Amino acid sequence: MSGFNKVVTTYDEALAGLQDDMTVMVGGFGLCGIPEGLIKAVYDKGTKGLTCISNNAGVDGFGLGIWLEKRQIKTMIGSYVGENELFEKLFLSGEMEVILTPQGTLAEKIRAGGAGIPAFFTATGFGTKVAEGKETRQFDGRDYVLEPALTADYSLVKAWKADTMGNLIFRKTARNFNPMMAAAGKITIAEVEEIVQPGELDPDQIHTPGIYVQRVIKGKFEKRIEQRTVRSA
Amino acid sequence: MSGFNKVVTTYDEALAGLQDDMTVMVGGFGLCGIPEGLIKAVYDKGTKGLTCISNNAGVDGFGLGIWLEKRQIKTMIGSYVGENELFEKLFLSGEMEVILTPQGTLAEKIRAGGAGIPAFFTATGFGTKVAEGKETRQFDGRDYVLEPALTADYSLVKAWKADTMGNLIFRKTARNFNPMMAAAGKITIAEVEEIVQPGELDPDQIHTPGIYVQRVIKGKFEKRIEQRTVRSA
Amino acid sequence: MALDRNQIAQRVAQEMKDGYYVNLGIGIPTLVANYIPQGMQVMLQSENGLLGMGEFPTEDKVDPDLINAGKQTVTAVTGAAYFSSAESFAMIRGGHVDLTVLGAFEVDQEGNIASWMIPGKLVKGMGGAMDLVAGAQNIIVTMTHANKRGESKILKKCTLPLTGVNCIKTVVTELAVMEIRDGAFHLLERAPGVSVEEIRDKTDGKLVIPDSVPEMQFM
Amino acid sequence: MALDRNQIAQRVAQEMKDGYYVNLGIGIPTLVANYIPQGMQVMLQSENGLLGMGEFPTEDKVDPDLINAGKQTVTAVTGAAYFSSAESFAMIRGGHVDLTVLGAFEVDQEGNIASWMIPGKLVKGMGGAMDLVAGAQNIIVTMTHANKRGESKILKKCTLPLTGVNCIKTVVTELAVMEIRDGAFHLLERAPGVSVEEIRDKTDGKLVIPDSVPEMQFM
Repeated sequence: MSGFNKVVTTYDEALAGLQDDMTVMVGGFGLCGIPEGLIKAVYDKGTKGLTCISNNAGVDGFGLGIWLEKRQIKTMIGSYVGENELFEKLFLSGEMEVILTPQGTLAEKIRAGGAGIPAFFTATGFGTKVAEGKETRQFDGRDYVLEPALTADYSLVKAWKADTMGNLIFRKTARNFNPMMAAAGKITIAEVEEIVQPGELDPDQIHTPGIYVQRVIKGKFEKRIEQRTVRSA
Repeated sequence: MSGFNKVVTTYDEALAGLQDDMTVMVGGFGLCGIPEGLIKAVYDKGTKGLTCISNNAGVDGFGLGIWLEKRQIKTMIGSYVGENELFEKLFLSGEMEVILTPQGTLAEKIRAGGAGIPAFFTATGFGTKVAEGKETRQFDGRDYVLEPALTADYSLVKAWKADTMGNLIFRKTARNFNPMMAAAGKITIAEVEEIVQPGELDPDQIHTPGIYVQRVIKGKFEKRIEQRTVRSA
Repeated sequence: MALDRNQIAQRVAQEMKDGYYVNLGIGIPTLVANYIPQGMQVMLQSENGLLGMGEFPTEDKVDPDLINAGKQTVTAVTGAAYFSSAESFAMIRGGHVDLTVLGAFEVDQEGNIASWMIPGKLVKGMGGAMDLVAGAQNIIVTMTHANKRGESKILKKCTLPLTGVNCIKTVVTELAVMEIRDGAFHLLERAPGVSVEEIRDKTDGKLVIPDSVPEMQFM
Repeated sequence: MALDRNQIAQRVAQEMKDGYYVNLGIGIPTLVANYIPQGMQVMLQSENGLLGMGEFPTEDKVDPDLINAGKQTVTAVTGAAYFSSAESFAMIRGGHVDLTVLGAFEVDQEGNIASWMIPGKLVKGMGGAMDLVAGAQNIIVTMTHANKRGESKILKKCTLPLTGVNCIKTVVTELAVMEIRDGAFHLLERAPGVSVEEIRDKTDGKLVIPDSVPEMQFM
């Protein structure tokens, strides 16, 4: 019996069951905290027709940018997606549908999806294109928009450390969308820098409890930096 | 200039501005993780007509039970409130209004209040007394109830450690409702076991960022146990 | 022979699967933890903010900051995690808990459950029960088949205020294991030595009885 | 003389108060951090999950796991905290951030702002801007008074797709500080040496001019 050992050793095992036309969430903000190996593995697998939920869409040749190269994304749901030229081409030509969502609303829609909340009201986007076609309502004299939750067939997230039971700890701003996406995926795969034994992570300090994580794989990370900004010492 | 030093040294300072008829959230689950000294200070102050939001209502003579003695609570919002006899008396005599709310809905209403979400849908309570008079709606063929958020004039929470800037860390199951209540209070006062200097808490491990906390006071805790259940060694 | 509390718990424990995350209610459900088949791993969720609840502490390990949803002092197992009540119920409401076991005053053939309030008696509150029945993937109710006056609690329609609607699929009593579907209780197993007739007599709701009703098996 | 980018940032910095939690947008708003009055403490919030953003790192301190919302490598100050995007926007949406400073293409006399989309050009997305204008307690917009062709961007009614409605109270341009209320821009201050006439000429929206319009003061 496997009990709660969720560690897999190959990307094939990690992505088992992923099929064309599924909805996939991918963690990260820009190139910070993205599951690099899993993204590459989906590229290698060639899965197509994906609805991809991610705050950004990578850059040319790295991160989700490589899914664009193979035309693997049918619909992209994100808040800020234009850091690469190919994206622009696919978007303007209509090859790819793009649903722009305010970043906080995106985060909350994903959080709601994992938490069993089918919809919630938010003031964000009221009176803008984002609210078009959506129900609005006043509470205490202020206007709000009803936003439905998001869930995914697969969530690909990146963590710093995992134990074998899938408990996750993130590091600095590489946390970003990863915890909510972990909770909102039917199958959540965590690609991590280090796998430790149960008991090695402080139970008070676990960011994502293992109940949300189905598979854990140790990855290798390039951690490319988009805007290397420094000051002189 | 005080900058971000939120430490106060007396309960008078901690509760400055608290007035009759306000709404007050009080953290804890049973007697675990309750702000004992702040509860006692409100009792001493004698503030009346309070709408009190707390999962439980203490026991006779301890925790929120002492607010009952002085008839300080006008309306009690909680999920499980009957651990003391005085409560029963006040409830049945109509001296105190009681609004029973499912525990998860209560937690989410408070979380929503702090997060600027005025209302959300949940399946919890559909078809029961809890849903009476509330809007219901189907999503994907399932029925949900619309629940409004809760906020408070004052939130009294208990943490394990705070730094002087109000960053909080909780311990074990004493976390419970405290983090959401910290976010949902206009004025949040954290009563803690230990106050440390900024930088002593790992920024990755802070449960409640200081932005939610207005005042910090070092308390003394009896930590009474309701159900001391042990096994033989 | 009707089952005792421990035997009911033992029968429920057979429904566990390796790798399950499980929330056990107060009373008989709590006893289920004692009968989890050997070699099988399950993680117990306590809705006050703990995944990986362990057994009661020895006297020297009692910690007032570590209790379960029944407010009893407990321990945490290796690999446990603590979290807030909002996160805990996100887990429950979001369908991440595989199985919930809880008690009830009444269930009916539509899968409705009444477990939190008896009008005229003091109402202490529903705690997390409404969230648990609305959120868990699978729910098993443990209860006695009838009250002390012999009146059935396995009903056509619940008479007490409901905890949840159309949510209960499996009921384990001192007499029987039943599945609720298509508006009826389907008799799956009977307690050793208990007759189908006794079960039928004590069941008010529509009871579907197959040609053969096996006895429960205990190791 | 019209202000340069740094002077606009310097003027905005005068709106800070000790103990403020502040979110600074990309561009001129980022420069505001350089002019926070001495002895005053503010904490900078970066919406990708950091409260307590510090200056850019020295070369040896660059950490790919530590960036700001503009994806630049940054540092964290003593007393900082990291959190998820959901927590970050809970903070923003819930009104816990005292002040947001952000740029705009257009603002109008109703307090509407357009800052994320120019039809016909590529739309990259609104990022966190819509949440920030919906959630912050106070919002200051920094922008140029008119475009390169001299056309006002301080309008009766925004022409571009909106980022938020009725939310902007204060605008700081290279020419003026204005408060928006009661459907008009109220001129509060003018840049040193800039005439009220120039401001009036470059303002399309309704402009309320008091008898005396002081010049901005810089230390």
